[in-house]
Amino acid sequence: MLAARFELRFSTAPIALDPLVAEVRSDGDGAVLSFLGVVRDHARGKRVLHLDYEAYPPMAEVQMNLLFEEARERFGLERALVVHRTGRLLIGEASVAIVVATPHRAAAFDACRHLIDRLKETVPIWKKETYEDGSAWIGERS
Amino acid sequence: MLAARFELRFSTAPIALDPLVAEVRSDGDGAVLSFLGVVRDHARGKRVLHLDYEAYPPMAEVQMNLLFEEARERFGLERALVVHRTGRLLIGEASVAIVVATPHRAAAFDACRHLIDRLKETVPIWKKETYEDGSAWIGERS
Amino acid sequence: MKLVVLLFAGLREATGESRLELELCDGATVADAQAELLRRFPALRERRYAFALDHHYATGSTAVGSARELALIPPVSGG
Amino acid sequence: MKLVVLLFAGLREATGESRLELELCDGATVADAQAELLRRFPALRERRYAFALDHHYATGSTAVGSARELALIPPVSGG
Repeated sequence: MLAARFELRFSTAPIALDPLVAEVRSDGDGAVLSFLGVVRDHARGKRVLHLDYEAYPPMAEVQMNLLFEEARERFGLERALVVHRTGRLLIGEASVAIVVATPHRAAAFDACRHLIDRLKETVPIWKKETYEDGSAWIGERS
Repeated sequence: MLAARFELRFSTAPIALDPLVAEVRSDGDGAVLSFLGVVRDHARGKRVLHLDYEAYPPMAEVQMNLLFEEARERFGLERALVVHRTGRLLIGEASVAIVVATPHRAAAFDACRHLIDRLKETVPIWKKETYEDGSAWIGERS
Repeated sequence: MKLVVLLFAGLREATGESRLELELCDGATVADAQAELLRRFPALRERRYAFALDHHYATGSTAVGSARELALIPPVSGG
Repeated sequence: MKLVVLLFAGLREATGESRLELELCDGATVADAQAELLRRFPALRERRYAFALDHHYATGSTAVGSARELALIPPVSGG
């Protein structure tokens, strides 16, 4: 029940939070924090029509496990689940969910923020934005 | 769609997050953060059997609106929904959900943390813990 | 003038009352209301609580004025 | 020795390849593999990317050794 539990999962279907919360939480946890990254209707000053996400899953799992380990060392995190979408996403759909459960809330806020910040730096996932007048893989332009 | 939207709601039924996320989010939001306070199986060194929550709803609404206003001024928060349980809760049930939606994630983390920290200081809601050998309203003992 | 008084949580249990009415003189303060409550409920003497007048926190020196509801607010513990 | 090379996102689109194989000499480094890739795909010259050997980030001087998979990792943009 209190066992450490970390997982990264990819999904092509919409993400529902409540089942993830039920998976992550243990009876010793007083706080569950859930971050959703959601597709906005505009980015870089342009209207966004849709996004496409591509991932390198086996490397993503290795890199995410390094981040879980960082969060365990820095914040005592023991339970977290990350679900990332791949394929096409429309406005308002969640591209990523990070659900963390901790005995006290401070660690939940710190760990969740750390995981999303670091995920965006090192986990091999790519986003292509499609606008009315074209599309671009984000981050490619130096 | 992007209109400011703040609400405190009381519920005697279990809290589901996904419908709250759908209520709060607008198409300009890139981040939705959801905090759940959950009943732990132990507190103050004792095993907890259940909790009872009592509220003073009209004052809670006034005080929560002051906190929403603080979060709007400090973090630009525009959309947040708080649901708090009343009555008896068992281990693992969420006592409170705070869902905030913002264009960028930093404000979501800051605002959500501010709301739960301040809620615990000023919003008139009370918790009674029942243990194997008695019960206590929390915070009463000076 | 009439003032509704609300008691919550441990205060409710200690007094056996959740709601009562006080008759106060014009110009009464929250402290005047408190004095009357302490006469009726000695159990309140050893309790810690704040005051709220019509849903806003108040202090002993706050004039009741046209307020209709005084609440004794024990230390909150929501969340 | 054989090394599988994976190309993602904009690199995949620029080269038209998502997966290919290289034949490398014993003792080859990531930079040796890169040189061969640049010969085959001039479009890679103006691209920014990192390297990963068997799912761990690597640099040009990293020895390929017994690794089986080299990935060119364009700037990530997940989340």
